[in-house]
Amino acid sequence: MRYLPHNETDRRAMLSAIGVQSIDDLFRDVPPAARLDALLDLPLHKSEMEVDRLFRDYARKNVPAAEHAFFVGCGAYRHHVPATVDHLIQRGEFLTAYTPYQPEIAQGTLQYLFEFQTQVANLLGCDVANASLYDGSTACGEAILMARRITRGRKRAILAGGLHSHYGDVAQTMTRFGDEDVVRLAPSPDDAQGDMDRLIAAIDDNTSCVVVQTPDMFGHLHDLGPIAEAAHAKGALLVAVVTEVVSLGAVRSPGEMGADIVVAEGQSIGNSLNFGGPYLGLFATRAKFVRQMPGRLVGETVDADGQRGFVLTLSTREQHIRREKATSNICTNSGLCSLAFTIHMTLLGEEGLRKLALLNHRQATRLKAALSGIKGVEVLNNQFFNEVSLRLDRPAAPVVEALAGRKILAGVPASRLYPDRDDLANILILATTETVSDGDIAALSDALADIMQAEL
Amino acid sequence: MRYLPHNETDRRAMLSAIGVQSIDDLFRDVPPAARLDALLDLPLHKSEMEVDRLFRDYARKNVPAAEHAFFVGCGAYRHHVPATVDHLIQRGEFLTAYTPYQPEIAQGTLQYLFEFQTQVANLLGCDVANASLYDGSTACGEAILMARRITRGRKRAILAGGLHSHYGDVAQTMTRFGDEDVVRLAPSPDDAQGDMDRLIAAIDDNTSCVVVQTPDMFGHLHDLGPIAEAAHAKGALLVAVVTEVVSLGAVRSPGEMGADIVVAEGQSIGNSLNFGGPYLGLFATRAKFVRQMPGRLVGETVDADGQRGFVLTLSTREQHIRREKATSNICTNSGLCSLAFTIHMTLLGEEGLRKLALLNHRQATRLKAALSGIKGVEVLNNQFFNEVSLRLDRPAAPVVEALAGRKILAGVPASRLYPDRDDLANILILATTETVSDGDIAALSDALADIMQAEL
Amino acid sequence: LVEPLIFEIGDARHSGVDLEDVGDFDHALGGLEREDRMGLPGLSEPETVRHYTRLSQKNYGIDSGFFPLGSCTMKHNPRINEKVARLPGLADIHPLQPESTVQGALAVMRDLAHWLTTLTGMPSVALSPKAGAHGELCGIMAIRSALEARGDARKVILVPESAHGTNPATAAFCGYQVKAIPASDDGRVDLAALKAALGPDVAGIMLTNPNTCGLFERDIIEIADAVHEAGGFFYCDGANFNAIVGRVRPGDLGIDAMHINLHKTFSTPHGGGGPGSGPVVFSKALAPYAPIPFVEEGEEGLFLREHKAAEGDKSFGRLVAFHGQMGMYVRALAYMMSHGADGLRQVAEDAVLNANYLLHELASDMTPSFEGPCMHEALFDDRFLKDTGVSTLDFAKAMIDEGYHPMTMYFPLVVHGAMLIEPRRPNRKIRWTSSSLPCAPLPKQHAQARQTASPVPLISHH
Amino acid sequence: LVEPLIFEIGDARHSGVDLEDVGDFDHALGGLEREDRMGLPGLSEPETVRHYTRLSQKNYGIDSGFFPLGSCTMKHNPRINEKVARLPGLADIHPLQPESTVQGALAVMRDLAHWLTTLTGMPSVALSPKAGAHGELCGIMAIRSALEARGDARKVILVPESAHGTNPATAAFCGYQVKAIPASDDGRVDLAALKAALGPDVAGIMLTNPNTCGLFERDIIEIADAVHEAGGFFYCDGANFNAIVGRVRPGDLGIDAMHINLHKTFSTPHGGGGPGSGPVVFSKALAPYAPIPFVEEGEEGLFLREHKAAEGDKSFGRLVAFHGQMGMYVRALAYMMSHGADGLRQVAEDAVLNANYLLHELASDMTPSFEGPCMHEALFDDRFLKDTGVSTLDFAKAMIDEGYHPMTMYFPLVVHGAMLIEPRRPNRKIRWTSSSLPCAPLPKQHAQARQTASPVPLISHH
Repeated sequence: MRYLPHNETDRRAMLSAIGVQSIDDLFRDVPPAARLDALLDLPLHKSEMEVDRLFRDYARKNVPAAEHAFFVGCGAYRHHVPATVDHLIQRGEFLTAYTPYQPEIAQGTLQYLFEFQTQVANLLGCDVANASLYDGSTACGEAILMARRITRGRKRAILAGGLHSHYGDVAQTMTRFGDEDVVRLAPSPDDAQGDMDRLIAAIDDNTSCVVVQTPDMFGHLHDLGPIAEAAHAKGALLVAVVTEVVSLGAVRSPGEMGADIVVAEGQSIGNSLNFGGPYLGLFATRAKFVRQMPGRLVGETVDADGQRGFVLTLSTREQHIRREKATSNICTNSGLCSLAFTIHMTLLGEEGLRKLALLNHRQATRLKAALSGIKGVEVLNNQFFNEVSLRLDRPAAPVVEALAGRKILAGVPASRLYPDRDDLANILILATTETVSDGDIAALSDALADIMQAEL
Repeated sequence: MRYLPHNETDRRAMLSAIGVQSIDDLFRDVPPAARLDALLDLPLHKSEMEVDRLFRDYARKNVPAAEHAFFVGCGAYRHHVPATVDHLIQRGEFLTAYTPYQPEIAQGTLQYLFEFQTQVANLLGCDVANASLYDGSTACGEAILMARRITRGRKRAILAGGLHSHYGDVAQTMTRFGDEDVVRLAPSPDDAQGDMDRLIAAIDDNTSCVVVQTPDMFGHLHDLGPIAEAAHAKGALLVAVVTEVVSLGAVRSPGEMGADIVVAEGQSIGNSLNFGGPYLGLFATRAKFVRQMPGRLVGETVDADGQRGFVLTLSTREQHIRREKATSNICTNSGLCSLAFTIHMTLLGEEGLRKLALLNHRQATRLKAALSGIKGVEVLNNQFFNEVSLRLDRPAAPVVEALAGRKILAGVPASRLYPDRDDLANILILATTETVSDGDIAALSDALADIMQAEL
Repeated sequence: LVEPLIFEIGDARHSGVDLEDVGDFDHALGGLEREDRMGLPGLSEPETVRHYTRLSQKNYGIDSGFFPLGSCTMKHNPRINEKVARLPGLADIHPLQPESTVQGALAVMRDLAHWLTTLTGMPSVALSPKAGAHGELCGIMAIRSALEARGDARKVILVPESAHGTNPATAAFCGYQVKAIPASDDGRVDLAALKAALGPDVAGIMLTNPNTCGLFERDIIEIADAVHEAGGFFYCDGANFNAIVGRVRPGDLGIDAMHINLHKTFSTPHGGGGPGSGPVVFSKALAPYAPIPFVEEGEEGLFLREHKAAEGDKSFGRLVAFHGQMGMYVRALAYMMSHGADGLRQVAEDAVLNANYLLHELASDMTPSFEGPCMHEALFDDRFLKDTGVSTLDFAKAMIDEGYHPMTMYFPLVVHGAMLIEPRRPNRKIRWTSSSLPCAPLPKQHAQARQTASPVPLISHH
Repeated sequence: LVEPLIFEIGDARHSGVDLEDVGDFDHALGGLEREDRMGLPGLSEPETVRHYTRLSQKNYGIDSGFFPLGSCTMKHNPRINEKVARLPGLADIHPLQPESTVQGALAVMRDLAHWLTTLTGMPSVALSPKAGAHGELCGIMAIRSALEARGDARKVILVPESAHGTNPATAAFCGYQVKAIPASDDGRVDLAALKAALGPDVAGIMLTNPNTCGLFERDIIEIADAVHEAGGFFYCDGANFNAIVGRVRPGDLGIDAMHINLHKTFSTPHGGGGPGSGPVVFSKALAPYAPIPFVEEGEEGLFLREHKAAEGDKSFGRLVAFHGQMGMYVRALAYMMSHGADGLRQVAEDAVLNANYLLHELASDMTPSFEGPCMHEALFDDRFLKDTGVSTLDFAKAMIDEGYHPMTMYFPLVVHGAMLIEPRRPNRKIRWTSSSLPCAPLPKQHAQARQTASPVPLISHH
């Protein structure tokens, strides 16, 4: 085995040094009934060449985004990631490092996490951010639990109808066994303002927080100011959710608009689609709430020689110190994904991010213009960033399948996310990023017009 | 521009510090007639995303080996290179390092070159090897010139008919303006022993060296012992050429068989096909000839603290010291390619190399067996490693084209290398490596049988 | 050498990317344009490469040298896994593409599930948990769901003293009270104390096996039987599965749920703290409560069950958006296929062999906490440091001074001044003796010296 | 820390690869089976990764920090270039595949040739030379071929004193005598001396421009005219083309042949000494003598002219097996496309701007050898070290002590104790002043100290 330094001669010598006859002697504490003597019914070891071939076979059975006109979004976005990013995160000193519990030999990890946290806080418009969570959906769940801890006694979180359906599902799961109550408003892609009005109307004295996504899962941008005001007036917190962080290069930050906790899916910066994971949960809040924040936090310090250094801080909230009294059970963060984020963000800088965001937005306006005239197609969005929703005159899912046959991956039919809601069956959600060319938009527009001409 | 740290503000500040008005002032030594004021007629700068897309377009217009049954060899071989190799050579400290003239900050490069040299010398069966040359063909040319320097007064190098035709061409070019005479014997794929006999017969007192490739370009393995004996008896040197170094895991080394200088194309270990380059010239010889050897040599030394270190040695042969009196004009070696070689060889080790070589050989024996029964096909080789030649009953080039249409890249028609030799028009040279599966061989055999059934 | 922060070297007016000119167009941002200064410095590409290269040089990883960390298996990270995980057909696909366009990805998930269930002898696996602690959450939620389904509102989870901190944190997260079970003198769960603690209010037990003292819980089948008899479930923390893979199937031990840290047992990169991946295998009793999504085989190929069926579906719901850590699935499966049934068993054997060899070789210089054989790691305590004026912490810092990553210190909590050493595949030529292993002679040579001198950084950069 | 040699840690019975079992079969090696011990140690994969990672840590490259080397442009190596060069469609193709299966590869060669001829204003380019010195060989061979074709057996090549060592070595390799031309007081070729040296036996001149003192040869057009008038050819060493790309076309200067180091001007990695790539552009007079192969456009697409045509073909033949350094062509072309006509011109301007800024800022602390403006590098000599007891070598070693790669020392030979500095795109925040540039204050602070103490290694590893 290429990964094992010992050969049989080495093993015999070591057994003999230990003073045992065979490896079985070292497993003697295993109850006899549970000892496996034979190999399990699985294939034997393979050469690297064979493994490479097998995975190319798997890959060949998928359609990579680059080979189609690609409009799929809904919480995960395809952006061009500079080759530099992937090169640097593969350096062994980053890739193979342990959790930075020993600061002397982890200053690289600790400093980039410190830089990452600052970037995230600035991007989201908050005072402080942690070193990342698993992904946006679990970060959203953690935010709801944190709001509950802050607003002691209040037991109800209200989720806007435009919150990504998976995020709503995850929030329900994460609060399932606590005493929190989660209220999910119904999605209303045709009525973005109504969604906000109903949300504001639902806030009461038992509300710990309201959870609002912007741009929401149908692509609508929301002004969080009025919601923050309404929530704060009732003593509740505003949790803002951003699933497309590139939008923050063009759109006012949730922190600036008054959100108390901002969570985001950070995948768009630095990370590939990866069929859904690993992704990157961003989590930021006000300074006064920092001790209630889940996850790791890196801080700056000075070593014995007066030199700047970085260390894990506020670990007293964490499970490895507090055990059952910890703020959350989270242990791992998304180390390498946050490294990819921080490198990509450093390459972009403020100027680059602004430009990237506008490119994304421009393509979405072009998409809207291209699709607006098609018979049987209504574009539902007036304020949007890089994603819009269509209401078709027929169910969206078969249309998407038909377009896939024409080398166009034309977004997500809402029925994929809400199979039980007949009112959403005709909704189709499409994203554009800088990777979507004008030619792609034209191809989609032509093909969609063609398909929609067919009788229902 | 993403690669340039300055923006316009920086540039203005620097110009002002220097005390000039504009950048043009710094180019004032350029004769006015030669100053370009406008941009040249070439495209403007492109984003990384666009560059990536353009190169994927180039790539799409080629047929990569992995997508066909692949039997092309003739001096460049497709082997599986472990992913580890490519990962390590891309580490910035290796990739972006300068020539190791400053040993204090180049011990990494110097130590791996030292290890590389020792591996090469051991593999080729010689006392000493250099730090690599451009490729096998130029190494062969340098060997001929070196033999000329060693055998002062002798002016004729005799090249065996089985020497790769490009190597013969390069030797002629490199000796074109010296007083060396190069005699090329005619290729004789049907008569490997005759080639050797004619070579031995041609040696005379004016012969500086004979140059013999094994396995030769038609796949024949040669016992170099009798040739070495004959050459040495006449005071000439034997230069051995190996274009497939994997063969040395199974076949006796040229050094052991009596060669005085051994050159090889090292691409097979650690390096991709790359459409012909960059490749890796291996060069090894007897200890007594070391001062006549071209290229760099790394040696071991001890620093002021008594610790082992590595330095460039024998630089007095080299152009940067000797200028017009240098042994050769070579400056660059194939640094990263030699690093890839040494890492791959370290992964293989003796045991791995032997096994790899036998796998290659086994597939060639299977290929011979599979093709031997086909009407109109004669396999010409009795002693071979991983490459064999066929004599077809018709020209080989159209057969190769026809097979390419069936997703089989069926080797090299000799006419590609010898367009003027009608006697070779029907010769087809096929290589097998560990990447050629039994299924590939069966596919070739079936398709070839099918094609050969057609009337001439 | 100090590397400045990006905020000190970059500024808003420099960038390391080139983008197409945007030109003028009508925005549709509804007046929500961002206008503040973001505080996001940019660097040119070469400056960026240099900054992060220099930061990396301040780190120490598996690739850098000897890494004897205990309690968290650190594995070689094969580069073929990194390579295949980046194939466009595996990395450049979206979780919500039509299922007909991702049959290969679904096949990876199906095949990974097959390997995991076969290796553990368990009927079912939920792939989606994002890390080990997330897997614990998944397991305990399934247990609570199963109990609630039968109308059983038990309130207590038993956790041994030696458990990882995530175990009690997870139990508390799911609304359980945590009750600690003491360790016996031989470093294992005190069976009598456990049995005494069991009762109608006990939802289950969370146990690590091999445990955090590096020992196999000899009584594990008896423990499982007792827990089941008392109406509870048996959760196993699979952090140390690497030590027994291919030699013991958790399913044969009576376990109901166990998470598997793909980075500990199946070589996905630790990455300085993630991303992880923590699939959970379930017994037949718990399988119906596992979270969605699942890959299933249909008439038109593989498909994803992404939603609870309308009626009678007992799944406790969705733990994460999308389908989990696909990038880690690919790497773990590549690792499994590379080893095969034979190689994986060999991995466990070599891990145990290494640890016992270390235990044996160091026994004369240090004080092992328990008698062997150990499994994949060996636990020492600080008795051998008595009266030397040197502490466990000094000892570990002295290892850093020697250029090695230190072992795990002060964990588990069941012995005094714990030093937990897991010999991750040592270089063959490093012998584990007091003359060449860095650990043993250090107290005399370094740690005492440190007490008078100021600490020196491990990795100096110039 | 010393890293042992692979021969000290590996042995013949260990390996870091897995291969299919070979099984028994009838060999056809004709009794030539290898039987000796090869002396090729193997290491497992993790040991191999660790060994070469640790070796890399003993190196210093562009990615590591400030790199002011003169005479050999060190460029940022963009990772997008590494990525596209590894696309299977570009890396996994064989040079002797049917041309119909490599149309994309041939298009890369065609397009690279177009960029190179357009940037240089020369009608033709031979891509195949494998490095700069190989390109020199190519150029001088073409010159000799052209002379021989007209029956002119000239014997002398003129080379300025300041030339790179490869220039005289190449001329000698092609059978020419080398005659040195002195430098004038302003660091350029002495025009009068040159004209005096010209005559019927002079085959040509080899000149670097900008020259190795970092100066543009003001008289270059006059030089070219004089050489041509005397019946010779003008070879230009293109090592410093980076300084003028997009602002000056060598073809407009009267040059007949020039090699272009793709790693100096077009960012292919230096790689610790290769692989290089040295295409040669030719004037109309020399183009017919250029070496095969060439890419040409035919009716069925692109094809390779791999052989001399039967008659009348003046090409001097083949320089290398196959078609040259394809991997480098891809990287260089990616670099060119990334910059475009505008970006490449900016590169030259920034290089010259940086060097003049440095020259200006250091002029008060050190002694510039010549008056400015310089081009891409600035030359200093050791006059400022007079009576300090410090030599140029001490000065450079002191830079190493400070954690920087030193400048080029003692080259060119035309000034005493030369220090040639090419400021490769510095970090913006490093100012070139005596208070922050490492060079200037060093003589006092370090170099003198070194004379009493023993040298310390730059990069210490623990």
